[in-house]
Amino acid sequence: MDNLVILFVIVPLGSAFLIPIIGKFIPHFQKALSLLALLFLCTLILNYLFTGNSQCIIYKVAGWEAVENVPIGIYLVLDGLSAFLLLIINSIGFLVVFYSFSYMRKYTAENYFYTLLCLMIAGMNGVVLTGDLFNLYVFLEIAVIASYALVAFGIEKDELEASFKYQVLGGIASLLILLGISLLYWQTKTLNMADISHVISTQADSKTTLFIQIILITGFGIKGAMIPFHAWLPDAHSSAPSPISSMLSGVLIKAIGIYAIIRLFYNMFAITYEIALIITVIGTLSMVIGGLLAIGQWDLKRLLAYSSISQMGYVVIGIGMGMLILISNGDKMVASMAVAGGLFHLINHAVFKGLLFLNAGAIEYATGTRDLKQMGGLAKDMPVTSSTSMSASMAISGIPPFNGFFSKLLIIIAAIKGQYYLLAALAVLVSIITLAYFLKFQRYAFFNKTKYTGSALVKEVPFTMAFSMIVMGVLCLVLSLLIFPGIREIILSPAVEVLMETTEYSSKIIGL
Amino acid sequence: MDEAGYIILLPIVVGVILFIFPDKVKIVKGLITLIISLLTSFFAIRLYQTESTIVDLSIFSGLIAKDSLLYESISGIGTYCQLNIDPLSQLITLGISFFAVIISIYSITNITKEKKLYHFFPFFLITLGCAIGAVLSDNLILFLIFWGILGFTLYKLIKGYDEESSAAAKKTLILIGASDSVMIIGIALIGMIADTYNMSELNISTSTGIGIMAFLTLLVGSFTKAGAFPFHTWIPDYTKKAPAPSSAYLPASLDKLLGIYLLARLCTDIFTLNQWLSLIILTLGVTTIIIAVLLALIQHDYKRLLGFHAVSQVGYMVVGFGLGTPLGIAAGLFHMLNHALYKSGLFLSAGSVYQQTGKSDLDELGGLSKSMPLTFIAALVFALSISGIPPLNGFASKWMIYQGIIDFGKQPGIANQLWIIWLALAVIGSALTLASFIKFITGIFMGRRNPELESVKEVNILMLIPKIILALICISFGAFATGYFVPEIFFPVVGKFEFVGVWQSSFISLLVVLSVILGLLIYLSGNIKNFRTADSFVGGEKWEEKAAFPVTGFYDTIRNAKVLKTIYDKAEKGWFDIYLLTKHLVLSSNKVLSKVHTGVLTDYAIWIFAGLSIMLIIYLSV
Amino acid sequence: MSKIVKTATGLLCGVVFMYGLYIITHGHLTPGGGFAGGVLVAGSFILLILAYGSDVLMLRKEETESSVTESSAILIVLILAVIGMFAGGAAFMNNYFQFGEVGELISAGVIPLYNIFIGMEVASALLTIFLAFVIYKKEVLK
Amino acid sequence: MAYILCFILFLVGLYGVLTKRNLIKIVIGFSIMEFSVFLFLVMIGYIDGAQAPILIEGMKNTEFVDPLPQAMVLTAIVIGLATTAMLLAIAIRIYKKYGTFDITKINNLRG
Repeated sequence: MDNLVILFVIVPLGSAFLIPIIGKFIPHFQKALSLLALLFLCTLILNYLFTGNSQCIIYKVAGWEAVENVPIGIYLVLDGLSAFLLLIINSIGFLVVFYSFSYMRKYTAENYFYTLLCLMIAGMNGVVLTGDLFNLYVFLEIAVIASYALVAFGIEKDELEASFKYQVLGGIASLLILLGISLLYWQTKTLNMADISHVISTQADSKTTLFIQIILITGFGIKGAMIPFHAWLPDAHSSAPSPISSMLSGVLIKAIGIYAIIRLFYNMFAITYEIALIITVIGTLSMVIGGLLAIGQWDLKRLLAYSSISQMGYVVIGIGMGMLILISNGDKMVASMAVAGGLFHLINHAVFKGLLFLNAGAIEYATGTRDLKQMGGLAKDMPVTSSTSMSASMAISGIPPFNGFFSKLLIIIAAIKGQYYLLAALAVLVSIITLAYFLKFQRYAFFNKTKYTGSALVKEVPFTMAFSMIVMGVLCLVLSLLIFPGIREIILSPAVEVLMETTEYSSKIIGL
Repeated sequence: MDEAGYIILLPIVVGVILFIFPDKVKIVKGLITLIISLLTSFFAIRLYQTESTIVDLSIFSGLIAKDSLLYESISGIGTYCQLNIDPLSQLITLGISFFAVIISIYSITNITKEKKLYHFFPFFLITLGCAIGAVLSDNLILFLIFWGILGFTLYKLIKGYDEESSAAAKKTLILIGASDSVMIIGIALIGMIADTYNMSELNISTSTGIGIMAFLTLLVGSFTKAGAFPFHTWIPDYTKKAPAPSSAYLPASLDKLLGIYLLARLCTDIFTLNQWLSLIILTLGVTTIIIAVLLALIQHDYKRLLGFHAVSQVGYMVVGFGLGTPLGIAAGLFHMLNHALYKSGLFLSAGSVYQQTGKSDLDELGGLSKSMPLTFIAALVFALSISGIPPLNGFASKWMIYQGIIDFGKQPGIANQLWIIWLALAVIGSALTLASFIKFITGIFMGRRNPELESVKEVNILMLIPKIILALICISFGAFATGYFVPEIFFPVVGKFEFVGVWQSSFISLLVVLSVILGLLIYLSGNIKNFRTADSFVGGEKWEEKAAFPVTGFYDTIRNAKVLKTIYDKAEKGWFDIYLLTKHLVLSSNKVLSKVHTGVLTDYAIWIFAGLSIMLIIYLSV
Repeated sequence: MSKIVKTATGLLCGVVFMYGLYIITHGHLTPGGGFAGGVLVAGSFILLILAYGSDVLMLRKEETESSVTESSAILIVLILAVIGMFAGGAAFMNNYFQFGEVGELISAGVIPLYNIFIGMEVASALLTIFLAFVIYKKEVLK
Repeated sequence: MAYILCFILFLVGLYGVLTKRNLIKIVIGFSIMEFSVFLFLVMIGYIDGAQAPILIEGMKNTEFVDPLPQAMVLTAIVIGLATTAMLLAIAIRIYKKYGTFDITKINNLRG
């Protein structure tokens, strides 16, 4: 397994560059290759989760060994948290590729689509695996540049505008991240995250560290679309082709935004009260304002995009609350419950928001519109889309027995037990608002009277699209098992443990 | 204790399997549903006879292969998720399975006519299993899961084929889902105070702020499910547009049983109430009675009218629990059972009328008593029962509530001092109920028959049986209330108590029956049958032959009375609807926020740097 | 373009090209390397196209070729890196060749090879970008 | 001192991004910001009087400037190049579709 860690980057990267060469000569090569690559990665990560006993694998690229406990090469670290994210990225990626087979038929240049998709996945896999800060930046840029291009894939007015805004704001984010990294390097003379953590804990210049932390939070906050850094998200996510929206909303903002925040502020920096407070406040703002913004939207994909901001708020609240409780020496069980709730909501959100964007794509595919006012009565004509979107909507609104309920339950219970009553109340309020706008979606799209013209032409989407949606719809139900004892030890608990041990991450890696 | 496992799992599993069946074989699905409901009742009776215990959830793990992951997790969870089998839950389980049987008989033929409602029977069975699961579960989180699924099935049991019905479905699930979310807070608070989620181990005092918050948030859940003020507004909308079996099944019977069950648990097991909370509950109870009944009076749509009554009657149960005495609680529970009986009967009758005529407006109906005699008689029994006419069951339970209030007034306390207000308002509510049911009965069954309705026939036997059973139970519950049913059913639940005042239901019933027979004899023997025939005049002009007096016209006087008119107008605009008020608030804040997003890149960049500088200024300057 | 420009470019671009190659091949000895050299190589091609011009069809062909070159070059880099997993220290990007003498041209193991292919990749990538812009200008804007 | 100049350069770029309405000028401003960060990055590794980090025969002074920031800045420049190319490509396509470079008029997506 040790040597296989690097495959998470090599395989999608290799596929990305093989596709434009060979895809020209062999039809359907691009689809087969990207599908197989992601299937392989899925089995790899599942194999690790079920047999690896969640041990931490450290892979030293180019075989550079540490000199006197100072790491000099790039380290790839596969631990519980990385594995958790890898599972999300590759499995959602697999389903999205499957879905794209039929959906992308209307676009030309399919080769480039799969190339960019593979590049994006390679970048994200790299981000969650790497233990080196600058390497993280490089992989992050690979992922986002691919996503810039994918957002503009339709090259119509809206797509281009969205892509431009996304690029400028995303570029600012990258700059801030680079600035933060260079400041950190200036301070610690090392790039390895474990080593930085070790060095920073010994030399205490809290003001500079705080400055760096704020810069990094802003940078990753933009990437993760936290309010007030969110403005690019609704444009970009609603303009991209639907499978890509599903990738962006379901995976990208988590892998390069939330994951980085979690990893850096739990495992690299020592947790401080100020940062914990910032993260919690930003999460709360995102949750509330995102929800309020989503409810008035009539463009289906825009509604879903704003809802992503709001749901990411839940995740960040869980994470921030965990930090707050840890720093105030609260009950460690409560802290781990908050973090588990956040991470659980993260995987749940990947599934149901991914599915909802695929549903939106299916509706657009069948009726040619994204405007809720022009839909209606689709439940009869599109039973698969209707029932899967019902499953996803109920999951995201926190209706039992779907998975979203359990993650919200964990977050709220943790908030109450940590005595953050206001947060709990807001989480409940936003949960109600979420329910309201998803019922609005259900009502205008699938119920009501039929409004679209040429109703006889509307029919269910082709098999490959339906298959992905069904799998994800079932996952919405099945993932609620993740919270059960016995099953939670496989996927969820290792990830939570990594965060609960905070800076032990560094001693594990540099071997002190 | 295997029954407890089967009774929950059997309907859910079969319900899920029924999804696979195509919609064309609705009758087969209906029959399977009936069989499962009967089996559930059988288990429920067996369960009723057992001793009260607490069962580990690991009884489920017997169904799963030993080596699997699921086995491990189920038995792991089983240690802290338990089922509580005590007289209260046994009673409610029995009631739920009984109504499931009654309504599944009715739906077999009725629901096949509802073309656009898919998957009625699967969701029916899932509802059954989850309702029983909610009642039996001892662990609050397990309870919440089952409780939440019920909201979802409620949403799926109404068909959203047009604007109004889909809006009603949306409103229903938003209110129910909102209350479920609020309950999470209450449950979390309980977990924080008591460090356990098992109802049977809880006894929380409501002297602290946190305790009160926990109680109030859970009360929201109970009130929304049962449909008490101010969370009642989904019920009239739902009943107006949902098919009759759905209305009879959930809002009329199951949701009442569950909501009141939760209220009973809250008031008796989980919390000890202080008198201020009593006062709040009593106020809400009487407000529910009066507001809902006033709104019911002016309705022209009989399904909506029944919906408002489904709200108004909850007020009595809430009052009963607000009293907090064993007599009051027993009265509340008794009224809950009675209400479920006659209200589901009323919805089934309304459904029969709707199926045969296709009209839901009282103005367009009339004179159906001759074409649908059995439905008429059943509906009459239910209507008299809900209006509290002795010797029917509605009277018996209302009488117990009045007794409870009087008894309650004897103790010291703020709420107790105001006993006369509670009593007066409850009685007024009952009178107004009678008034509106006169309208219901007259509007549908009496008066001049609408010429379009000449060809209307009685419904088939499968739709009659449930109503007749319900009517018979209504009568017998009323006749033998004090003598047999109340001691037999409710003493195990709330403990022994004394009735205040004198009331012998069997004796009175005998008197009533005798007087009715006497009246009939006089009517048949004497010459009262003769009456004068003459032309009718209105204002000196001869009245047209075909003209009809729609019964609703009489009630418009109330609607147009001075003070009431403004209130009614406001009510129709949704001023008292908590759902609409919140909706306006949220949408207006959305408009403001939407305007801020101008779509100009520069603004967005400014936000980012503003956010960054705010953070820097706050932390680096201090 | 005038004849002076054309002649001067013809003379110059060869020098630029050779200089680019020099920088690429001496990447492990002097400042610079694959990227810097690749930019120079691409610059020489761009100079030629600017000076002599080309029709759209030709440009399209060149664009396809250069993008294929780009992909192949990066694939070769990847393969070179993967070979490291099976040779020497058995790690990705492992330097598995003989290191040789410090300061010699043939030294530093596999790094010169990386430099060469990265130079190829950068050159063709820049050329592709340039060609894409030119084609877009010629086809769409006019 | 040099660091302050970097910061001023950053502010110049920021001014361009925040106040200019022309797409191309925004891209230029963005690039200026980018390069101020690169400049900062490469200055971190500078040590007064140290040599370039290249092994040459017969070296006496063994103190090098830090080579890592140089490698980082090279990589960052490559990434910056890609971003700028993408930005410009999108910008000219926007000009084709909207017929304007004015950013305030390119606001189809709002609310």
